[in-house]
Amino acid sequence: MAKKESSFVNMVITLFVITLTASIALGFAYEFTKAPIAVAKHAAKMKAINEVLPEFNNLPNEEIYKKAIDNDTLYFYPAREDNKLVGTAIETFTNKGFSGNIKLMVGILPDGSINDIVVLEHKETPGLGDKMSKSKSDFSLQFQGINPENFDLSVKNDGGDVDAITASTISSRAYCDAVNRAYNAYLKGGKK
Amino acid sequence: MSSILITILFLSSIGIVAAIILYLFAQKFKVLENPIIYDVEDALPAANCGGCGYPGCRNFAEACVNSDSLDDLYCPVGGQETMDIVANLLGKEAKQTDPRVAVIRCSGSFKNRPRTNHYDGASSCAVASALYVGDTDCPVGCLNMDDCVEVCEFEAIYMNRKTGLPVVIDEKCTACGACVKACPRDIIELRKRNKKDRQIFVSCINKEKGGIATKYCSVACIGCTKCFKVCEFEAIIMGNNLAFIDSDMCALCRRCVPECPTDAILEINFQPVRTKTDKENKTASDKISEKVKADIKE
Amino acid sequence: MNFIIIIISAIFVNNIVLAKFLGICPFIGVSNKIETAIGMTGAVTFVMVIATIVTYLLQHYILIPFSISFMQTITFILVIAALVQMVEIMLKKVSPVLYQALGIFLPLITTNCAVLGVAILAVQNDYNLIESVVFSIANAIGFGMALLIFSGIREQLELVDVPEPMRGVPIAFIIAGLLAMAFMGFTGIV
Amino acid sequence: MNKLLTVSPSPHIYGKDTTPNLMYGVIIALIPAILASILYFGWGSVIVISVAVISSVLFEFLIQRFLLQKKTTIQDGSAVITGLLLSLCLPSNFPVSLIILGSLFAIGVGKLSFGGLGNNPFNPALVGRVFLFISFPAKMTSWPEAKGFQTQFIDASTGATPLNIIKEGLGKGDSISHLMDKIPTYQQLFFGNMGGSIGEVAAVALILGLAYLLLRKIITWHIPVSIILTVVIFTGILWLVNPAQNADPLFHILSGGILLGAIFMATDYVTSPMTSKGMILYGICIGILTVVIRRFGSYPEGVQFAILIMNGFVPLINYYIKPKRFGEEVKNG
Amino acid sequence: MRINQALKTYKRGGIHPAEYKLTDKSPVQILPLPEQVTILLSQHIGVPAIPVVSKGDTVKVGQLIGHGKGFVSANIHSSVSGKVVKIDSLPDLTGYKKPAVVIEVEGDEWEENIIQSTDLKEDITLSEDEILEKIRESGIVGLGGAAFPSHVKLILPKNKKAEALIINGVECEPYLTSDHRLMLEYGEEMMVGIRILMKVLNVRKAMIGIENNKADAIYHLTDIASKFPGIEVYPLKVKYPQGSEKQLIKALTGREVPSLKLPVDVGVIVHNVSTAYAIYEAVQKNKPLINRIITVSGKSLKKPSNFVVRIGTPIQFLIEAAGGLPENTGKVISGGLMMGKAFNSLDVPVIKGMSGILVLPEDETKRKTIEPCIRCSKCVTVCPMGLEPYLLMPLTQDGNFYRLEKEMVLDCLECGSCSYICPANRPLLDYIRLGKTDVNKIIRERR
Amino acid sequence: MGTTKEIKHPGVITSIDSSKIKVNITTYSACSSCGAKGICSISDVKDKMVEVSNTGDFSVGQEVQVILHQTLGFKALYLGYVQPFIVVLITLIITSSLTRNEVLAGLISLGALAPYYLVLYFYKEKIRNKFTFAIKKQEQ
Amino acid sequence: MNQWKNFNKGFFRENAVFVLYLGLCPILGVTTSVINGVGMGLATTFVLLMSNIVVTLVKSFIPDKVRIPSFIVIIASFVTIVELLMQAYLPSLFNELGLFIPLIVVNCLVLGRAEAFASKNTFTSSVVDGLGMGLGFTMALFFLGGVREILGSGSFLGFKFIPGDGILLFILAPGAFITLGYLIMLMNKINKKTA
Ligand SMILES: Cc1cc2nc3c(=O)[nH]c(=O)nc-3n(C[C@H](O)[C@H](O)[C@H](O)COP(=O)(O)O)c2cc1C
Ligand SMILES: Cc1cc2nc3c(=O)[nH]c(=O)nc-3n(C[C@H](O)[C@H](O)[C@H](O)COP(=O)(O)O)c2cc1C
Ligand SMILES: Cc1cc2nc3c(=O)[nH]c(=O)nc-3n(C[C@H](O)[C@H](O)[C@H](O)COP(=O)(O)O)c2cc1C
Ligand SMILES: Cc1cc2nc3c(=O)[nH]c(=O)nc-3n(C[C@H](O)[C@H](O)[C@H](O)CO)c2cc1C
Ligand code: SF4
Ligand code: SF4
Ligand code: SF4
Ligand code: SF4
Ligand code: FES
Repeated sequence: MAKKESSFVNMVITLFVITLTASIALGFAYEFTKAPIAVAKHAAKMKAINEVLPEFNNLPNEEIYKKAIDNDTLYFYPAREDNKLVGTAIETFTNKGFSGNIKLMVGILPDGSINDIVVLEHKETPGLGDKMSKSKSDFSLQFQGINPENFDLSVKNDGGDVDAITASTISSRAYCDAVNRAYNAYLKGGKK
Repeated sequence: MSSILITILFLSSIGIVAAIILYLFAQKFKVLENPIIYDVEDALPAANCGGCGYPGCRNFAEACVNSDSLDDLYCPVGGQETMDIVANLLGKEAKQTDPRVAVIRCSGSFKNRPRTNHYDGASSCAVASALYVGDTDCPVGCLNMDDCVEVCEFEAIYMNRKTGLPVVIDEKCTACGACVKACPRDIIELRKRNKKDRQIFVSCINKEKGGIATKYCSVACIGCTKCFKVCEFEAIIMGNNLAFIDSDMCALCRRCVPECPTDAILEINFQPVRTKTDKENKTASDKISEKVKADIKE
Repeated sequence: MNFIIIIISAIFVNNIVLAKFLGICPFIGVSNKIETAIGMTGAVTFVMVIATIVTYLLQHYILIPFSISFMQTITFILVIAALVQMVEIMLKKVSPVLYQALGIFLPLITTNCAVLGVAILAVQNDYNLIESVVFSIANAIGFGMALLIFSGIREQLELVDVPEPMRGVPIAFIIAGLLAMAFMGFTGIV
Repeated sequence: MNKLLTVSPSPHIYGKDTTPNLMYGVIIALIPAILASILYFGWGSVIVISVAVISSVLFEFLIQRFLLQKKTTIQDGSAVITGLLLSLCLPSNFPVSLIILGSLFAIGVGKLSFGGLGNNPFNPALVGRVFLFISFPAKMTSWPEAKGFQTQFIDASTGATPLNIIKEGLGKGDSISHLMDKIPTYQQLFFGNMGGSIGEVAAVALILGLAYLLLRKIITWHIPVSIILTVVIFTGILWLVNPAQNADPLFHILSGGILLGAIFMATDYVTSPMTSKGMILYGICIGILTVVIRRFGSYPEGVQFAILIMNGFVPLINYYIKPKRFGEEVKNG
Repeated sequence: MRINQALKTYKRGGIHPAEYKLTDKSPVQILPLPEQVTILLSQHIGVPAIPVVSKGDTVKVGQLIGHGKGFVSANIHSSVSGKVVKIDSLPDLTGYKKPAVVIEVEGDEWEENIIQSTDLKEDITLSEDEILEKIRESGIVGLGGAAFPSHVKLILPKNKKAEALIINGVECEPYLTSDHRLMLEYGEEMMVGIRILMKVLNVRKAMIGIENNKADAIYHLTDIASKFPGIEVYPLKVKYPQGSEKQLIKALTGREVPSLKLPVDVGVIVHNVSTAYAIYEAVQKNKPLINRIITVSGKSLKKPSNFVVRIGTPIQFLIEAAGGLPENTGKVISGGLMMGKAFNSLDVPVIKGMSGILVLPEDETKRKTIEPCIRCSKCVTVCPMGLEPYLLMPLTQDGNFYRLEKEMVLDCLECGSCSYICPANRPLLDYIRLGKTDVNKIIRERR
Repeated sequence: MGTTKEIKHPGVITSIDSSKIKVNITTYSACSSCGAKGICSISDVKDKMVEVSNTGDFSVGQEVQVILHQTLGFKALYLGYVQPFIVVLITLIITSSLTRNEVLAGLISLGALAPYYLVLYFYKEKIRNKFTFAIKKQEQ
Repeated sequence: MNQWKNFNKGFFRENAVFVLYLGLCPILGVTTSVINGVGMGLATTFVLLMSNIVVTLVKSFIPDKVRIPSFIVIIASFVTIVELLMQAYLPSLFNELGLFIPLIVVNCLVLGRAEAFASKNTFTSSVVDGLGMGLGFTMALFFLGGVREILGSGSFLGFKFIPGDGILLFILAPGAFITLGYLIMLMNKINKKTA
C-alpha cells in the first residue's frame, strides 16, 4: 500500500476534514438522541415517584424544589391531582450504610404518614443489605402507611419499632436514618 | 442546531491544533526503525533461544538487517531454510552453513563403567563435577544427572535410565548449543549433520593412557591409532591418547568402526552390519538409535 | 478531611486496579521487576495529574458551558494524547540526555485506560480542581502500590515451580484476585 | 571392600526438624484450642473441624493426583493445618456444604494453583476463610452462643460476638462504658465462654499453643509479639484519647481472632517474611491494619484481612529488608 | 565440668549439632610407619609444589621433595625415609589426579639438623626474619582446615598492622578432638609456638579461644599461660561454627571482618593451635611439617583414637589401626561432619590439612528426599554470615549471577549450617558453592 | 536476568564521529514477543537514540549494550516526571488559594511547566555530564 | 484470502482476551452478568466493525504522520455514537456498563485492529476481521459473564435456577480476576492440545 507523503498542508487538511466529518456526525447523533436521553434520564426517577405516591396528574419533576435542612440538601417532588397536593416524594440519603451512601425515594402523604419507599441507589452487600429493596424482601413493607409521629423510626435493637433485616442491622439502621431525614425535612418546611 | 455548530467548531479546531503539533513533532524526529526488521523477525522461529548469539530473535533480526553481509549470522533453530528466506527478504546472500547436531561423546554406560562409589548430593552434574570425579573412576565421563537435559528448550535430549547416558533426538535437536555450555565435562559436541542423521564418532574424551583408561571404562578410547591408520579421508586426528573424528572430513565409510578394539567408535543410524561382537556397548548404541526412533513415533 | 477521604478511598478502598479494573493491561503486561514498577508510578503520577488538570478545565469551562458534554470521550482522549506527546517533545527539546535516560529506564506506557478513566471519574465525582488533582495523585499511588506488590509476588514466584498451565498470565490473575479479596477488608473505611 | 562408599558434599549430618515434624508440631499446638472449641460448642465444632480437615486433605490429594499429576504430599500435614485453621475460624453452625466449598477454595485456589506447599503467596486457610466471609456474609456472621453439649447445635440461639456488639453500638452512637455491660467479662473472654468462631474464643488455649510453638522453636517470638504489642499500643492510644468511643486494649486482644491470627496464621512460614526485622515490620503492619479495620472499617473483625494484605507485601519486605550481614557492623573493639 | 563464667560467643546464627567427642579422653598414640607413603605435591591452597626428587632417589625424613614456588605455595617434605618409587599423577580425595611422590619406607632415618628430643625449648633465639624463613622452609600450612600457607599470613601488607593474635582452639566440629588433645598434651610447646608467632607479628597480646566443652584444656592452658606473658585463654560458649575465623574474631574482640576482607583488616591474625605447635617444632627443632594429629572416630568404630600420623600414610592404614572398617559403613569423611569431604575411595593418603577421619554408618549418612522450600527462614536465622540461603540456591539454579553477587554469596563460609537445619532437606550449600564458583568466574572475567 | 544495578539495553550503532557515537536503542525484547507490538504507542515515531562519547573500537551497525546505572534511571525519572509534578502541584495549591479561580489556577499551574523546562534547559550541560551512558560490545 | 480463516483467527486462534490479553479492563469490569458482558461485547464489536470499515475506506487519503490521531478521532466518534444511542435506548444497560463505554476508545484491540489490519487490507477482509475480533471479544465476555453469573448469583441470563444467593465473591471484583485466570488457563490448555 502506498503511504501518502506527510506534508504540513495535507496533514492539517486531513485532520481537519476528519474532525469536521466526525463532529458533524456527532452533532447530528446528539441532536437525534437528545430527546430520548432526556426521557430516559428521568424515567427511573419518575418510576420511583409513581411508585411511592398515589395517583397524580402533574409533572412532579418540573415542580421540583430543594431544601437545605441541617446542611443537607434534599429534593422534593410535589405530586398533585388536579392541583391538589396528594403527596410529596422526597429524595433522601444516608451515609451510614454498610458500604457507602444509600439513596431512597420516600413518599409522604399530606397527613405526614409514609405512603411507600423505594431504594434508588445503594452499595450494600448483595444478599444482605440489599434486602431493603422491595424486590428482595418484605423489609420495606413495614413502613407503608405508618406515621412517624407515633412510630419510632429506629430498629428494635435500638429501642425502636422497626424489624431489622436479619444480619443486616447496619443497613436497616441506615435505612431508618434516611427515612427520618426525609421526614424531618418534610416537617421542617419541606411541607408545601 | 447551535450545539452542532459548536461541536464542529470545537472539534475541528482541536483537529487542526493536533495536526500542527504532530507536524512539529514529526519534523523533529525521523523514523529510525527500519520496518523490514519486522518482516525478518516474522521469518524467524521466535524461539528466543539465543543460539544465534543474540539475546533474542528480535535482536538477531536487527543484526541481519543492519550488517552488510549475513556471513557471520546463522539461526541454528531455523536452519539454512530460514536464513535463505531472510537473505531473500534483505536481498543479501546467505552463507551456506552445514546444519549441525549434538552428539554425546561418552559411552560409559552403567555396564561399561563399574561404579566405585555412590553419590548422594544435589542432583546436578555441575555440583558433582566440582566436588569429585563422580561415581565411577572416570574423571571425564558423563555424570548422568541431567544438566544437559534440563537446559534443552527443544526437549531434544533425554536420559536413558537404563544406560545412564543422555540421548539426543536428532530430529528435534536444533544445534543451539545450550547443552554444550551446560555440560561441566564438555562431553557434548556439535557435529555436522549427515544424511539420515548418520554419524560416526569416537564416543570418548578420555586422555589417559590405554591401560589406565580401560580399568574404569571398557569402551574408552585407548589411543591405539588403529582407526587413524585405516582412515582414507584423513578425518581422524590423534592426540593425548585420544582419537577424534572430524565431522567435516568424515565420509561415513565405516571403515574405522570395526577396527576399534574397545568399540569406542559409534555409528548411529546405520543399518546394523556387524553382529560379531557381543559387547554391551555396540548393541547399546544400536539400541539407542532405535530407541530414539521409537520415541519419536510415540 | 475531605482530601484524606479521597486519598484513602482511591488508594485502598476503591483501588484503581483491584476494585475499579482500570489499567489492567500494563498491570499484567509490564515487566515484573520491582524497580520498573517504581519507575512506572512516578511517570504515571505526572501524566495523570497533567491530564486531570487539562480535562477538568475542558469539562468545566468548555464542554459544560457550551453544553456539549457528550463530546467528553473524544475530546479527552485527543487532548490527553496530544498533551503527553507535548510533554515528551518538551523534555526531548530541553534535555535530550534526560529523555534518553528515561527511554532506557521505562517502557513508556503512559497513555493507558487508567489515565482516561481517572480523568472521567474525577469529572463524574463532581470534584473541584484541587480535589481532582488529589484524586488523580491518589489513584496513581494506588496503581503504583498494586503494581509494586504484584511485581514483588511475581518476582518471588519466578524462583518456584508454578504448575505449567498456570504459569504467566493465569497465575497473575489469580494473584490479582486474591489481592483484591484482601483489599476488600478496607470496605467502609471511608 | 565390597560395599561402595557414599559420597556427598558437606555437611554430612542434618538436624532433626523435617517439614512434617514442624507441621505436626503446629497441629499439637492447636489441640488445646480444638478441645476448648469442642467444650464450648459441642457437636457443631466436631463436625465443622472434621469436615474441614477431611475435605482439605482430600482436595489436596485429588488435585495433586489428577489435575497436576504430581506426587501427592498430603502426608506432610500442611493440608491438615489448613483445614484445621479454616475450621477454627468458622461458626459452629456453618453448613457442611459451604465448609467443603471453602476448603476447595483454600486448597485449590489458595495453594495448589501456585504449585503447592511453599509456593503460595497468600495464607490458604485465610484465603478460604475470607472467601467464605465475603461470599456468605450472612452465614458467616451468625454466631451460636457457646453452650457446650447442653444445647443442640442445630438450633442454638445466635448471639453477636463482642466485637459485633461494640461495632454496632458505636455505630448507633452508644458509648463504650455503656456497651461494656453487654459484653462478656474479661474472665469469660479469657476462657472463651462467648460467641464467635469456634477456635478463637478461648484465649487461654491459644496462649498454651503459643507457648508450645515457642518452646519447640517452631516459630520465633517476632511475629506474634509484634502484632499483639502493636494492637495494645494502638488501641491504647485510641482508648486514652477517647475512652467513650474506643474499647480498651485488653478487650481488643482477648476478643475476636487476634490471638488465633497472630499465633497461628500470621506465622505461617510460607507467607511471612524471612528475616526477624522483616517479621517485626510485618507484625506491626498487621497490628495497625487490624485496628484500622476494626475501628474504622465496616467489618467488626480485621485480622484476617490484615494478614492477607500483608501477605501481599511479604515479597517486597523480603526484597528490601535483608538480614544484617556479617561485617556490616564496622569495628567497635 | 563446665566453666561458669560469662562466656563469650558471636551473636548471629549458628547451630549446635550433637558433639560426639568420643576420643577426647584418648591420649595421642604414635602410629607405626606404613610400608609406603604417597605424598601429594599439592596439599595447600595455592600453587602446587614442584618435585625436586626423581624416581629411584633415596630420601630421609624431613628432606625437601617438593619446592613451593610462587607467593602462595608451600614446601613439601618427605615424611619417611626410603626410596622414591614413583612420581606420577594419583587421585587425591576428590578422585581427580594430582602430582604425587610415592616413597617406599626403609627404616626411619631423619635429616641431621632435626632435633628429635622432646625437651621443651623455650627461649626464642631467631630473629623475626629468620623465623619467617624457617616457617616458609618447613612448609607449614594452616592446620585448622584451610591449609593456607602460614608464612603468607604472617607477612602483613605494608599499611596494615596486627594488634592481636588469636589462637583457634575451638574445634567446634563434632567428633574431632585432635586440637583438644594437642592442647592437653603439648600445651607448653604450643605456647612457645604462640610466643614465636607473637614475635613475628610484633604483637603483645594473644588470645586462645576454647569452647566450653573442653574444660580440661581450658584449665590446663590457663594454668600454664601464666608463664607466658601476653597469652590469655578465653572460654567460649559451644556453638558451631565458632571455629571459623570471622566468627571467632567477633566472639573474642567484638570486631567484624568486613565482607571480602581479611582478618588483618581488623588488626587480627588467626592461627590454629596445631599450627602454633607445628611452628614451634619448625622454629625450635628445625622439624618441617611431616606429621600431624588426626582423630579417627565414629560410633561404629572399634577403637576410635587420636594418632600422630606421617603425611602420606594411606587412609586405609589409619582405619585398620582404629579397628578396621565396620560392616555397615556408609561414608568415610575427611575432616568434620559439617565441613569435611567424603572419600570415594580409601586409597588416598593423609595430607597436611586433614584433622580427622570419621567413619559413619549407612543409615546416618543417607540424605533425605528434597522437598520444596517452606520458607521457614530457619536457614536465614542460622546463617552466621547473615545470608539468605533459601534465596541463593534457586538463584544459582537460575544462573542469576548478578543477583547472587548482590546477595553477597561470596561471603558464605560453606559452614553448612543452612543445609543442616533445613527441614525440607534442601541441598542449599551444594548449590551455594556452585554459585560462589560461578560468581567468582564472572568477577574474574570482569577484570 | 533478575536485578542488576545496571540497566542494559541492546542497541545498534548508527553513526560514529570523532567524539560521539550514536546508538539506536532497540525496543524491549520483551515487547518483541507481544502480540500488540508496534501498535502499543500512540505515536509511531520511535525515537530512541542515545549519544555516547566515543571510546574507540566500535563500528557502525555493531550490536552493543547500552548501559545506564539504575540510580541514574531513578534520577532521570525524578527530573523528568517527579519534579515537574511537584512544581505543578505547588503552583496549583498556591495559585488556587490566592486567586480562588480555578481556570486561572489550572492554567498557571500547567504553564508552570514552561519555566520548569526552561530551568532544566539552562542546566542542560550539567545534566548531560551527569547522565553518561556506557556502551559495551554485545556479549556473545 | 480465505475469509473464514480470517474470521476464525480473530474469533478463536488470536482471541483478543484469551490469547492476546488485550482489552482486559472492560472484560473484568462489566461481566457481572451475561447480559452486561454481551452488551459490552456488542458495543465493542460495533465500534470495531465501523472503525475498521471507515479506516479501510479512507486509509489511502491519510498521511502517515496523522494516521493514528485520525484513527483515534474515528474510533472516538463511533464510541460517542454508541454512548449516545445506549443512553437513549438502553439506559439501564448504560448505567451498568458506566465508565467502560468511553473506555472502548483506549481498548488496544480497537486501535490495534485499525492500525495493524484495516489500514493494510481490503474492505471485505477488514469487515470480516472486525467481526471476527469483535465476536471473539464478545464470546470471551459471554463466557466470563456466564461463569460469574452462574456462580455468583445462581442464575443465567437473569433466570434464576439455584435458589439462594450464590457465591457472592464471583460477582465482586476478586471473582472477576480469578475466573478470568482460570479461563485463560483452560484456553491455554485447549490451544496447546489443538496446536
Ligand atoms: C461480607 C459482609 C458483608 C456484609 N454486608 C452487610 C450489609 O450489607 N449490611 C449490613 O447491615 N451488614 C452487613 N454485614 C455485617 C454483618 O452482617 C454484621 O454482623 C451485622 O450487621 C450485625 O449483625 P445483626 O444485623 O444480625 O445484628 C456484612 C458482613 C460481611 C462479612
Ligand atoms: C586467596 C587467599 C589470599 C589470602 N591472603 C591472605 C593474606 O594476604 N594475609 C593473611 O593474613 N591471610 C590471607 N589469607 C588467609 C585467610 O584469611 C584465611 O586465614 C585462610 O584462608 C584460612 O581460613 P579459614 O579456614 O577460616 O577459611 C588468604 C586466603 C586466601 C584464600
Ligand atoms: C565453618 C568453619 C569452621 C571452622 N572451624 C575451625 C575449628 O573448629 N578449628 C580451627 O582451628 N579452625 C577452624 N576453621 C578454620 C579457621 O577459620 C581458620 O582458617 C583457622 O583457624 C586459621 O588458622 P590456620 O591458618 O592456622 O589453620 C573453621 C573454618 C570455617 C569456615
Ligand atoms: C507455624 C505455622 C503456621 C501455619 N499457619 C498456617 C495457616 O495459617 N494457614 C494455612 O493454610 N496453613 C498454615 N500452615 C501450614 C502450611 O505452612 C501452609 O499450608 C502453607 O502455606 C501451604 O503452602 C502453617 C504452618 C506452620 C508451620
Ligand atoms: S540437544 Fe543441545 S544443541 Fe540440540 S537443541 Fe538441545 S540444547 Fe540445543
Ligand atoms: S552429558 Fe554432561 S551435562 Fe549431560 S548428563 Fe552427562 S555430564 Fe551431565
Ligand atoms: S553455608 Fe554459607 S549460606 Fe549456609 S549458613 Fe553457612 S555461611 Fe550461611
Ligand atoms: S531452611 Fe530450608 S525450608 Fe527453611 S527457608 Fe531455608 S531452604 Fe527453605
Ligand atoms: S483495557 Fe488495557 S489498560 Fe485497560
